[in-house]
Amino acid sequence: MSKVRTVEEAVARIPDGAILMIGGFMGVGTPPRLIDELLRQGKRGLTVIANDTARPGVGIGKLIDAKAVRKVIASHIGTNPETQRQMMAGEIEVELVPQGTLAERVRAGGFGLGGILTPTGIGTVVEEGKQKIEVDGTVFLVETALKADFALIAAKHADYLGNLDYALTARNFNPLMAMAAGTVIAEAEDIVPVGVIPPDAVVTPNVLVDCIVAKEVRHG
Amino acid sequence: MSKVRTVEEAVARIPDGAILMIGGFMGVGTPPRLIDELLRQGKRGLTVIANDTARPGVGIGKLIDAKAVRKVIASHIGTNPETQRQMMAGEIEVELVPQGTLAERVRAGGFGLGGILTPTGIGTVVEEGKQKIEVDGTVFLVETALKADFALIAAKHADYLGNLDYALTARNFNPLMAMAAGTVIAEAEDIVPVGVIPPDAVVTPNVLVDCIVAKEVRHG
Amino acid sequence: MDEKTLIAKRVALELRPGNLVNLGIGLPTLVANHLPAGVNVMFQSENGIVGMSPVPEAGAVSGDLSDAGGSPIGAVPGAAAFDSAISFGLIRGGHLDVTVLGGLQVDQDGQLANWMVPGKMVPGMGGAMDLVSGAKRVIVAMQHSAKGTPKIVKRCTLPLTSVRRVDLIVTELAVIEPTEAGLVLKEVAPGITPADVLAFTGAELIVPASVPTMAIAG
Amino acid sequence: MDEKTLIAKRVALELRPGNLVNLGIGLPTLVANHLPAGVNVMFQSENGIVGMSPVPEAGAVSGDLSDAGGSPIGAVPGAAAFDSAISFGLIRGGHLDVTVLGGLQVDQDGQLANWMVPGKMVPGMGGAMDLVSGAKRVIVAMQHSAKGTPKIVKRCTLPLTSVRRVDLIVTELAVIEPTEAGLVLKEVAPGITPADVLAFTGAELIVPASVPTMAIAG
Repeated sequence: MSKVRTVEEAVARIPDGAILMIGGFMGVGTPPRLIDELLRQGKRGLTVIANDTARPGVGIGKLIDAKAVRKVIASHIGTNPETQRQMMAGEIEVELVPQGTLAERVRAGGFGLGGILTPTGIGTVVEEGKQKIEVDGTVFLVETALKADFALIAAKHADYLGNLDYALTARNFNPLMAMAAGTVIAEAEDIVPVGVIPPDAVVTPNVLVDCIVAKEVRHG
Repeated sequence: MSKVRTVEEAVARIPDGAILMIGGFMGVGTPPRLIDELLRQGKRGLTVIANDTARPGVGIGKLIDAKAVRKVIASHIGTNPETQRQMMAGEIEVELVPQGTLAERVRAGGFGLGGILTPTGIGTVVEEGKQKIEVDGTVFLVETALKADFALIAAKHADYLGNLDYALTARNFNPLMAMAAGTVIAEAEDIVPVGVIPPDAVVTPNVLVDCIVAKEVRHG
Repeated sequence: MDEKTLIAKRVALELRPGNLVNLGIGLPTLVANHLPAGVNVMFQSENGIVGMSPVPEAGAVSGDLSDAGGSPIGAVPGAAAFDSAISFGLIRGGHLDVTVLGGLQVDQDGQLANWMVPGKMVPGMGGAMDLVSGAKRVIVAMQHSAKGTPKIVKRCTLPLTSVRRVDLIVTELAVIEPTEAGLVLKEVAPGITPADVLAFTGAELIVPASVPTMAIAG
Repeated sequence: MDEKTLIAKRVALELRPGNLVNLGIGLPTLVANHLPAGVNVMFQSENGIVGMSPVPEAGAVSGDLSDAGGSPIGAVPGAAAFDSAISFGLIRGGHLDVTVLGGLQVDQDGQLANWMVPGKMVPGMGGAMDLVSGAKRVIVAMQHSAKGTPKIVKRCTLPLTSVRRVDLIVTELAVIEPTEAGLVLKEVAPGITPADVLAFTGAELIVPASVPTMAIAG
């Protein structure tokens, strides 16, 4: 059965209050049509796991502007004053995670690991409430896996089976998140026939992708 | 300064007793000229971290045949009766590691992690002597990072900066090992000018590779 | 039909369209030859590919494309290649729908031993521990007994592969489902009675009043 | 020459041919403009590329290629792109030779605080904690004081970025090396005396008998 759905159908699967992983880094590699459709359908109470909240009016920043987000797990919100304002006002919950640790926690969720041992954060506020463990005389922080209900992925190409590739720095968290969510919705710049993406160029294997957003119909 | 060296020069850096990670899976993706040169230079007392020891006369099996190996850390030795014979005779030490755990332990070594938490091996002989840790009610085994003195890598293409790509199932442990060793020696089927491997097709970034084995000179 | 073919054909019926499937070396590999018509599944080879297929024709092989035993394979259109960490990420992360593995012993708790015989055979676990711990569904495909010695036993005497309860056991005599209550006899092979199965089984079996005869693919 | 340029030029002298270097946002970014002739380094942007470069000419940008601030960049021949896990694997795995970061405070133990001011500014640590914990060499490039308040202090009052001792502090007044014995004044800026540096420093400095004047690149 084809995995292609309209953007309306794809986003309609996402209930209010869902936990979303959203790819992108300052908006680069964030799926634009999925973001706009979340807004159009008026989703509320979302938890967003992402590197950052970009800027007002950009990428995940649009969800913040619309107050669609209840909680953010991110490495950085400094570029979005509206996220900071909502956090200070107690309107939104923010969990800050070192960027490398965030990448590994998402990866661990997708790879069936309970977590990873890292020196990052030891001796800082990041270690508060977390287990520590000693290995060969070095103390590491135990950082646990993150999973999500949905991953919203921006790819360069998708084929009709769901194989994905990415372009340059728009790759960022996308392939990690595509492993770590119950349902993976991918928006690609182009959808190509099966076999067009060579096996070695596939970054996200088809079996991980549940839904490919249909291309917009354009005339002229 | 160019990273290209003759196979003799590249292998001459490896002392007897060194800890080597060697790419490959049943010989596919194992660097053939580096293996042969290790034999020709008569290395002894090596520790080899690899998925398997292939078969007698094939890939890492050649090092076993020559009794160049003191210790093997691998997921599988069943296809090589000579490895089993040496193990039973106490001539070689063998540490068996579940294949997924081996991949993650090598990766952890290269990624600066102390280790990872996995359910694989819980309740089996694999857990003997290892720490366990509970996360959200589930008990995980702590599997620690592996590192090596040298990684011997088989690539499809190298460029002259050291960027590498791989072909199909010959990729296997190679990119993981290229992150996890002090010195990385890469043998490629072909060496191409810088810029020929597109940035998105590079699997092992140039900065990881210390030494590229020069192509054989052929005539006719 | 020989016993291995019977087992492979019955296991094939467990696969669903769209499944990602990993077949162990040996008997489980035969399952690929008996897929019911219309059931398209993706086969993974744990050395780094989703979309493995038989070599399409004599001579059409690549030195860079092999199965977990090192033998040449083909690839379907839409295949994807990746490193060993991603390969086991698929297995351990719950993305693998079905693994079919051979067995040395399965016990009353549904726990499998299939990777070593102490003092005799220490091949290493390869990917077996990861597959059993991580796959959504674990099917053990094996002969019911070894030279008359039952392989389905009260408690495994061989080292366990995982403490996870496997989901189904398919032998040339029966289909058995390990459950919380114990091993349930679900089907018997054509011409075999529940009493026959019990005679070759070293563990207690829960035998329903009526046990259907095994369906067989193709 | 303004203070920031002075700092950037001095930091540039720390880079060696073949180094993999990560420059933080703001002042550290300027270092790329002052590489000594013949020193080829690879710049990493932690959002996923090794081999970033300035945009080569007006209009030659791609929506898929940006720096960690989201601004368009270029790529040198031989650049490599990868996901965030690999990017931080390079940083955390000891593969990054040098990171140059801004600072809010550095203390007598060489510990850095540079990611938040409680109650005022909580931007998040981004990659800073990973960079300081993982890079082979950490250089803090910052102005010596903030509106007259010393940024080099006995003990950080702001939340630490890492407990790791940074390797070098470069300001518009001085080059200071944190060591096990304490902060050592290594160089002073042109026209600046050790006494001047001490006047603007909130921590003890070890001042050798002779302190050379800062060298400056290009």
